[in-house]
Amino acid sequence: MSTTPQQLLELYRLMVLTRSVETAIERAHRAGRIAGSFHSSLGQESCAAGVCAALRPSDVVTSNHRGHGHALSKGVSAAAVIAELYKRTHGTSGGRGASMHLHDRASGFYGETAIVAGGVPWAAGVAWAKKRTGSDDIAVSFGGDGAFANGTFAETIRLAKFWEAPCLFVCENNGWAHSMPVERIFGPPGSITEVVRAMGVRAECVDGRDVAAVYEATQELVTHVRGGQPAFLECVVYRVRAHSINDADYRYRGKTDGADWLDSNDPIAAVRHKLDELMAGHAAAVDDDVTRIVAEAVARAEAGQSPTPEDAFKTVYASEGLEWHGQVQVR
Amino acid sequence: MSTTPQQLLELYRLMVLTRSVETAIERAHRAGRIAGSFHSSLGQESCAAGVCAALRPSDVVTSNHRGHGHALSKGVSAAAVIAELYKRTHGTSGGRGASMHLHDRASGFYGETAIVAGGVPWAAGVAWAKKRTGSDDIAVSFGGDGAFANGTFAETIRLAKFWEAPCLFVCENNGWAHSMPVERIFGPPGSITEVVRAMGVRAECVDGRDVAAVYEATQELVTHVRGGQPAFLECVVYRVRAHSINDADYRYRGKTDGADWLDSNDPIAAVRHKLDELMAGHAAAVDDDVTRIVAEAVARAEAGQSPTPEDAFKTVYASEGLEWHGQVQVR
Amino acid sequence: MAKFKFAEAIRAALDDEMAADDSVVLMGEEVGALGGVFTVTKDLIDKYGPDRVMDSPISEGALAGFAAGAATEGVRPVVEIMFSDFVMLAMDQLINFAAKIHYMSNGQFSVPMVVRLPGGAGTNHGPQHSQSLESWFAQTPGLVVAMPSTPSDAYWMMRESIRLDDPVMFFENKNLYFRLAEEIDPTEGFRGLGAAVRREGADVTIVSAGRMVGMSLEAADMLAQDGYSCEVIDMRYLWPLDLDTVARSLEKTSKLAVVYEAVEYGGWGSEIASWAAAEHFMDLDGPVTRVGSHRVPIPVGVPLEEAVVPTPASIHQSVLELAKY
Amino acid sequence: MAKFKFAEAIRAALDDEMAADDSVVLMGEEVGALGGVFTVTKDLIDKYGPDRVMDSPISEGALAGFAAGAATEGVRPVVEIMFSDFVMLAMDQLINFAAKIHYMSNGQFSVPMVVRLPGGAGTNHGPQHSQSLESWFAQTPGLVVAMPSTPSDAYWMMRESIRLDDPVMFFENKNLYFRLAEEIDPTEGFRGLGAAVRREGADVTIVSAGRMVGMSLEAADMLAQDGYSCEVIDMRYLWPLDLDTVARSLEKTSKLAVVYEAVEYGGWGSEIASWAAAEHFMDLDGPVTRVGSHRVPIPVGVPLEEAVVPTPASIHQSVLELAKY
Ligand SMILES: Cc1ncc(C[n+]2csc(CCOP(=O)(O)OP(=O)(O)O)c2C)c(N)n1
Ligand SMILES: Cc1ncc(C[n+]2csc(CCOP(=O)(O)OP(=O)(O)O)c2C)c(N)n1
Ligand SMILES: [Mg+2]
Ligand SMILES: [Mg+2]
Repeated sequence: MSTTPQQLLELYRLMVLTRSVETAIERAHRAGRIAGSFHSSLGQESCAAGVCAALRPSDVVTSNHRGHGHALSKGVSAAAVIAELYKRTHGTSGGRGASMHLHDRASGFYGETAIVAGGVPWAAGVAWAKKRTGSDDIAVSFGGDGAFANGTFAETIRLAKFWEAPCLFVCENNGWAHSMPVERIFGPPGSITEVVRAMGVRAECVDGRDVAAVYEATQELVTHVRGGQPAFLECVVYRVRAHSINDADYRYRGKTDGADWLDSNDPIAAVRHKLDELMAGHAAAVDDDVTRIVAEAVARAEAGQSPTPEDAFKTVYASEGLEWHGQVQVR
Repeated sequence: MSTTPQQLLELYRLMVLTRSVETAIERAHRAGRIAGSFHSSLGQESCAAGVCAALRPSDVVTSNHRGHGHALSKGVSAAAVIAELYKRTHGTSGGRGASMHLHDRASGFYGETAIVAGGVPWAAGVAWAKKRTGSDDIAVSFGGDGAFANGTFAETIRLAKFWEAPCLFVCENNGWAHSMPVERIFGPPGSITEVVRAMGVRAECVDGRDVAAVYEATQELVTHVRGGQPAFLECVVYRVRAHSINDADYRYRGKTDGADWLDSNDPIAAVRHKLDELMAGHAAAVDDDVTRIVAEAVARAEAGQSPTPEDAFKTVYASEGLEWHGQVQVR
Repeated sequence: MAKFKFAEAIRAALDDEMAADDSVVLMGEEVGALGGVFTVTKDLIDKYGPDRVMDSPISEGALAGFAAGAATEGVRPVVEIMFSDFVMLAMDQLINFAAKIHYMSNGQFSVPMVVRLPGGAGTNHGPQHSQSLESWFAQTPGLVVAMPSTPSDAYWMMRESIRLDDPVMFFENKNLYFRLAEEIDPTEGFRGLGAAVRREGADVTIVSAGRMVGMSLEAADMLAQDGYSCEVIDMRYLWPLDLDTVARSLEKTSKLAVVYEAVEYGGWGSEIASWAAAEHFMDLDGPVTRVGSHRVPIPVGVPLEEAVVPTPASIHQSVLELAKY
Repeated sequence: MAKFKFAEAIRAALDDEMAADDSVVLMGEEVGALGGVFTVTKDLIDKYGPDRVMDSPISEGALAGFAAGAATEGVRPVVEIMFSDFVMLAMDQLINFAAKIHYMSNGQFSVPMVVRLPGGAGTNHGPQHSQSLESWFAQTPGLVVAMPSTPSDAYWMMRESIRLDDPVMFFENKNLYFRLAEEIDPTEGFRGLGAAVRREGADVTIVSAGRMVGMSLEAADMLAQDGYSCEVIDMRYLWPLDLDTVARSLEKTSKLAVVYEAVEYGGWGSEIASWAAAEHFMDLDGPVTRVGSHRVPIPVGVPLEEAVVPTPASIHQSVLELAKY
């Protein structure tokens, strides 16, 4: 399967949207408009875009702490993402989750999780549940290289194979798990893929700088997964920013490492170049569109409402009769 | 390395000792002399014997729920093992642990654990601690095929590699994890070995019916491990008995499956045959010795003392001032 | 009417719910071919097939997350953790995910899942197979905690738990499985998350749950011999707590003893004790009494276990002191 | 004398113990090159090298077991669990192994290990990074639970914990790390597992620990304005509990309030409340008062968090009611 110019433009749009949203959030953070954590996917937008572009709206995605790109690429609106970071009631989670807690069922973006590898079994369970109803929808879990060190990841892959859950496990190998270089734990890129292959699960490794390659590799795996078996995709990217917005990454790597990498490897720049050759003007129009959408989203978030203290007590339970309670429910 | 007749005789002794002790425990159980669980290693004594014979007294072993053979082969006395199953004060754990809770530090048998894969990180930690004092002692963890499904196992292998813990991970693939056939989860024998190899750790798979082969394979790996790196050994055996003494295994396999397998694969019978050719009479003398030792051990256990209710409150804490306490310690 | 032992009653509940609702599935180690180490799921695989009675590898963590994940998509999994002690391998998925996802997602997802947790001492299984961990879960927002004491309750509470839209930690005491059989009237109906008064009395209110209810009733018999009449309340659920029923009883007795198998320190019984000492301070005519397990691991061997966990004798002794107060 | 913030005080304690004893090592995610996400282990890798300040992969379960295993062989590991919420992945190794191996082995092995657990709400980190899980561990036999409230205590209690021969769960409240600095007199000496009276008073005894001590002192200030004098006790250790100090205070005040950040239901404060309602039943002149967190997940955002966890205002309100009683 080769990527058409139109498809490439869409991949570009998803990447630019993510970069633009994350840049806006970063700016708001630095300006003191947002408190809490924030994990930027700058430079690795290609993985989220390439994978999600190969999915259907009714497919499901679970994500990790670095999930803005996954959410946006799966169709969550910039407004809802930005608003959640601002802790506004019109955010994806009513403003009560904020960073690492984006959830949007309607888009099939089931959600981020703040526990490394925490969302991996979720995807497998959803995939299996969907299959059991006769659907050929699939689920995709995004996790980092670091997540593969959590035993739950391997347990889940094995369980998905055993119970034939149509789940695609995406491992975003961005070179770092916070301050830990991935090579020290797993070896060179592709090593994790080898482990999963040895487990008898179809696994591929792709150069994440090339969004079209990610897209095409995913398409192939998705076909396999829709057939009723799990698969695994290692996507080799690089973490340009510090681990989180307040991370002192200069303590464990060169101050300009991220920027240097981006200079010569930016997946967006590469596509932009190609698009300008293929279909002049289109990419620039996308840029304009995105700029406008994000500016509006920020404005709405700035003007948005915050949840009230009472909201802290809502939706603790789903069952009738248990929905609301103080601390000890007295019948 | 090839096994000498004298070494083969020692391997034979360890296997016969284990079979004899377990047979005695089984008998006592059926006679109502022992209550609780009991997991027999009948038919797979070769793994414990072959591995432990390749170790030094100062090497350390951790084990699982099916650990009588590991304990006896590491040098724990039959008397202490049987007494513990009888819950006697002269048992390995003072009679307060019983089945699945054999511990004998003096023999380097650090102990069983009743949690599947629970003892795996223990061995790695001990191995690393020993190395850090300049010793080239190693530690060995015994676990089943089922244990490899617990994510802690893979986590520990990776940690041992990363921190260079001289630990040998032995996986006793006995065809079953309780009612689960190993092939359904992992594939044919050797599959687990492939996964560990893909993790970059030296891993071998050996036919456990051949105790000399186990011994030789272990010797080679032990040399590697003493050099300061972990290794892995899959030992392919078969679980002849039901999972535990009260297990209704007829519900998930043929009633005579175990006995049938033993008829044509008994690792003890094979060695016995060879020994009788090589050094007539020696094996029979070992048999007599073992029979006497076990009979004495049973008699001592039968006559032994049980812990008192007060003993239930002992050794909860090790620190001075905390050794004894009721339920809430008031200073 | 047919009689059911505790284990059989749970099986019947699973069977009836599976028959009624295709979205109910069983997952766990040995639940299929073997039928459960305590026979609770025996033969269900023959009736419902391996796609609904699913033997799992020994991966409690992934299993819990997988099941909870499936639950967010409308499946109603009943997960067996063979011994409740093994739940420690699943805490992250249960507490950080299953218990919180409804909240975190602002109500977009719910987890209608039951986790079956055979627990408690008294079966010679040793320190790693005998704990009573219910207090941890009773403290945890997002979870419901069930702890039946009789076959009928086990039946109805299991059916009710399966129908709740939240994760239920369902504690089954291993000692009860093969105790006396009881009739279950299928028309009797759901319990409704409330407590039950097992014995009426005027002098002391004894609150308990699970295996401790029977022991409390035995102690109440002994106290009757001593001339004291005890009201014995079975809480059934450790969350939500039906404190109204306890309050009504205290109005009569003005004396409270809480009996529970979990470690006494900060266990669920401490919640009821603390509540009474706050809300019924003026009404109490004697010290709030707790009888829980000592804060030591559970040893094996009957005499040692009995030294650690409550027994009819130790309950009797503590409550007698209170009654005499 | 030098002044130390809370985080610096812990670092100084680690440094001093590592200098004194080669068997003390640090293990955890980001403890080395980064120096800890809360800077607690900053620069220690430069001083002691990567063999003693060990960056770990994200494998909390194996890490806890590995460290505990090394401890049985004489190493004294201090393990950092970056946020205490992640300890759920290590429960099996901590509770089923580390806490029990001394008991199970009849005293043959001990686990001199400290597990550092940054916990608590108030930092905008959300439901999976803000829990107060100390009550679980305080209930668990085999564990010691430490919860310092001041830099000096953090320093001395850490040194003391490292020297204990049992596993210590060391809860550090994230809000305290960068609070006011305090002098640490290195000659002052070990705390000895006891509680501290932080403020003397005659009307009400307020018992608390960790971050709640400061809030209780603030509430006590407000109560002084109201004309009531509160004695504020800092428990320091949640196990063992120094109840003698509480008892002595109750002799004066006859009124008890327990303030804790953990979920109120069955939390460690319930233990003290229940104990008082039993052992000091006759001495109490008012309902036993608890101020704990509501049984809901911790949301993000200051106003929402403050609705869920105790605050000086909510403590003041509850204690005032008690004082007036
Ligand atoms: C169970 C758990 N352990 C530790 C953390 C802290 N933590 C958050 S992100 C992270 C690094 C994750 O690395 P990786 O999976 O490679 O994702 P990346 O940040 O590189 O995208 C760590 C250690 C956590 N959130 N959960
Ligand atoms: C964490 C955990 N889960 C489940 C069990 C129950 N259990 C005990 S042994 C066993 C099967 C173990 O299989 P394997 O590791 O292959 O060892 P084998 O019994 O075959 O020697 C199971 C499921 C347990 N003890 N611990
Ligand atoms: Mg990474
Ligand atoms: Mg096996």
